[in-house]
Amino acid sequence: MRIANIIEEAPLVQTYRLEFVDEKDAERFSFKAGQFAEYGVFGEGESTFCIASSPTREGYVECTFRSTGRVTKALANCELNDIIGLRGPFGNTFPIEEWYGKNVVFITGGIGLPPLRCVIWNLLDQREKFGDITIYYGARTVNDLVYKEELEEWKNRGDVKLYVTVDPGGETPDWKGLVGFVPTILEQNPPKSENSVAIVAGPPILIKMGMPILGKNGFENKDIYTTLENRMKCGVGKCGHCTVGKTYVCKDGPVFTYEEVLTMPAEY
Amino acid sequence: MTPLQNKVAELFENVTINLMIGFKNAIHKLPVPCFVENATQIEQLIFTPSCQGNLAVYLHKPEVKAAKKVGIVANIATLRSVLQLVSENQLGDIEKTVLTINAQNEVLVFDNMDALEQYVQANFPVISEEDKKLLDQVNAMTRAERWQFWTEQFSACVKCYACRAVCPMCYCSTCTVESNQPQWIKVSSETTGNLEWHTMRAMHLAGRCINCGECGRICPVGIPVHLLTAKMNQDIEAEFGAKTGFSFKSGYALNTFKPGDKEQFIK
Amino acid sequence: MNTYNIKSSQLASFFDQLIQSGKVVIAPVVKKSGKVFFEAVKSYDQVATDYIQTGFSAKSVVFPKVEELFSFVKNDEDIEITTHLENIPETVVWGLRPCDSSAFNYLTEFFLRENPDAYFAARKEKTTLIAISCAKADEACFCTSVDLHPGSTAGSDMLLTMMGDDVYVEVMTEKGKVAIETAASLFTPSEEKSKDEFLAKLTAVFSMDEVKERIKTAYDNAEWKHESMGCFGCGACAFSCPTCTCFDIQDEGTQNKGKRLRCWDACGFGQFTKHASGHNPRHNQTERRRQRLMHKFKYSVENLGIVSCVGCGRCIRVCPAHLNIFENILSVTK
Amino acid sequence: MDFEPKIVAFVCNWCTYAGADLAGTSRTKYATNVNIIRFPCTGRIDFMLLMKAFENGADGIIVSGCHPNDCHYTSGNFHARRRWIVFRSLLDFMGFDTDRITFSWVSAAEGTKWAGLVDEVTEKIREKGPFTEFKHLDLSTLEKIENDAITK
Repeated sequence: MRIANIIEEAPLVQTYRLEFVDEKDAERFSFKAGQFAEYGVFGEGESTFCIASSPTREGYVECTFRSTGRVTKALANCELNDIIGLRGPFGNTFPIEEWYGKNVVFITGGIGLPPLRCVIWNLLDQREKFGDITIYYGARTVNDLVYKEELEEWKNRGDVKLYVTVDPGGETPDWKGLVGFVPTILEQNPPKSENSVAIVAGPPILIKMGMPILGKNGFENKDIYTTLENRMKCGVGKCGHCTVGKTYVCKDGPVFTYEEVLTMPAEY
Repeated sequence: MTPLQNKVAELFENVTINLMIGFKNAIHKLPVPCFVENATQIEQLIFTPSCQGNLAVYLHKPEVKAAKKVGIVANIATLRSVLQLVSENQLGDIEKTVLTINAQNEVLVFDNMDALEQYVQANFPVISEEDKKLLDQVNAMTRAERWQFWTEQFSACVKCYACRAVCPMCYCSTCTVESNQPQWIKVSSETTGNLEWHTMRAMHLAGRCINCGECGRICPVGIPVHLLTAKMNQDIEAEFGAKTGFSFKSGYALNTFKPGDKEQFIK
Repeated sequence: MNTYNIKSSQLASFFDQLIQSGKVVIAPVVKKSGKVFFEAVKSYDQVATDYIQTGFSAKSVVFPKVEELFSFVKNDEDIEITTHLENIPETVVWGLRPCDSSAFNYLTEFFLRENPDAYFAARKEKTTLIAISCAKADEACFCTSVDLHPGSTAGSDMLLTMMGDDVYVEVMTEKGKVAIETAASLFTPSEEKSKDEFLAKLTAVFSMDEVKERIKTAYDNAEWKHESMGCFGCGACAFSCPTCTCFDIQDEGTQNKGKRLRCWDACGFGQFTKHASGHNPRHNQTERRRQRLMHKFKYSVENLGIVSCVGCGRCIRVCPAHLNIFENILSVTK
Repeated sequence: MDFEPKIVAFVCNWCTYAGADLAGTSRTKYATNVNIIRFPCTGRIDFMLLMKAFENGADGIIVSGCHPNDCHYTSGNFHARRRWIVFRSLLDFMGFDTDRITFSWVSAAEGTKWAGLVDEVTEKIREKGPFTEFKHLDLSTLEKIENDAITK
């Protein structure tokens, strides 16, 4: 894959737009919202992130990552037009067709937004098929918010209800948005649960805290979705790194409903 | 109840300890470590000459540190480990009570390091006959034979890191092999990387290894890795006059120096 | 199944015929340390005959400790990728124990049932397993508890049972037949015999059905903590285990020339599940040891319908802390 | 093809590097086989760097710094010396060819000594030939034979 565009999102966080070098590969490649891939730099290894662009936008794949380890640093050192490897797509998908006519609530924090960005654009590109769309998004500091321009765009669209918040202490003097942890904001501004589904993604603590809050608000467990991101190596249910109990997150997930999560040990 | 068990019961009663690390009998061969948390479990505790394991390694476990008041049944190697660890400021978080059984079959309890140091110095072990024989064997080889010997041994290493895991001196929370920026040691098991790993392990233990020999004893493929550190300990004692696990005040040989250290190879 | 006899004095010639047929023969060999390991051998006199169990299992034949997935060379814009699947030689594993060969059944299910693994498949296809039943067992052996026994034929292509001057041969598969044909004159057909007299006597330490049932609810058992306190978190048990399949994928070399490798990993290592963020889903050794044992007795049953412990006892023999898997399992399923 | 030894020199900034600089500014001629890597102090020269240099193809190594008592940081070289004593003996015990590592003290004023040292080491390594013993550890037998043919 050729790196066609690089966007600096936040400190150490970048978005790459990747285009296929070989057109035949481009034709064979198709994915759905929720799936992930292995992005590789030869000589350094592979790293797992979700596909952050929507399947409705064809011809490219986008990924957003924070450089923390050996592979992500090597990726971050890549320049425009460099070639990197991509293996995928892997994993299951969000059942978007089942949500036609329903309200959709997104709850996410930090770089948990990229996997949901894929779904959000997927929905927005066929906006008429869905009810209300509500997004709760928080980050540690104002600087750590990703997709700043798109957040602005969503805010101004008028057909999306957007709550953007930063953790206490992370606000800047000219910050006009909310301050507080995502679960707190969620409790203060509860979404309505009738005819709604909710998707939670973010650090494990957000998933562990956010899902019960939704439950209390009348969401049924089967209507709360999440995408788990455990450490992965192979992506095909063999290497064992991503297991949660008997479940291989890479093969049986990464998308789970709260109902399914409750049957698994809390090892995510 | 044996005298040891009585003593431990007493310690629990006075709330001197709330966790006792010791040995119990196992189905398969050697005694296994056991962790006694209250008086009802005391009867499984044993201490025999076959209790060779070095229990000091458990003093780094988060669960053990959380117990705060810890007792440990120690053989001489464990006693030395405790001294060495104290000298490296590693056991500050826990109140430790060290028990041992001496040659006269008496149960001794040390709650201060001075007494422990005296006992260890009076009973300081010499290198075992078996290890001495092995060391002499390797020393007697030509250089090429030694290279052949060690590379053959290391080619069998599977990097299970059991040698690191059993070592009470390997207490770093993140080992150099686990850091990959840069990747000092290859993750895969190949002779070069294995050789580097064992060199590194030995060097990082230089002047700190207390010669318990556990690493060699437990190696699943039978590499006598303990010879590397045993050899270094011999050198360090000969060159710098330093002994490991000998005193809780002295630090270790490689973080100090004497202006008069002698060598013949620097040009 | 076909059954044959061969004189034990003629095993050596059978063995040499296998080698002469151009196959790589892996057999147990006594190493300098006195321990027995599988190794490629050139003649029968290298082969160990008096051993209870090899130090490591034979899984490395199909799942090597380091497998090169591919090598790559970058020139200008192009990246050339080479795999080495076609260079895998025909291999015979000689003298593995019935527990080990039954482990191959599990490995095959695990690697090939869903998302089949090309590397495993290629190696498995070229491997013939000639097992030898156990005349001796030690206190670490517990195959009879996991519904196997010292003479079970599961998984192997051919099973040899030493019966004094004779060796009783059971051939289960085509590959076994091919192996016999390399030295057909040495074998005489035989009626089916009872092997019991020549097998190790081993009483079961637990009932598999009971354990399977009780482990379903064992996740929260307080005994896990107690039983795994002694665990150091090394990989000795996983690496010696015939059914442990976890691996790591690593690149070696430079960005211009190098190889991608698959190497053994162990769920007991502290870093195994650690996220890039520093969060670790299984952050203490209790959880990691529980994962390993639950996988053997519960998760693999749920996923593949097979208990992935074959009772070979290796993890008990190699454990630096002398922990005992069946004691652990018994105490959490009490 | 003639064998040209690859020599890596790990030197301290304050003495040996300055010494090598002096050799350069005084136009002293010496072997070009050496690649100099500058460190703040000999105390910073980790033994793993030496191992990695060999792994990446070095045939010989020079480690050099300030004379005892001359360390810019007072005691870095004393610490380093202890470490070298132990490390060298360990390598020897493992059968590693310790003749391929040369330790030396070269001060900022000893440009000539530096030039002489490099020449001497280069000649010694040239005589010993490439360090195949180490490079061949992970090659199969066939590759070893091919490799030998190339280097001879």
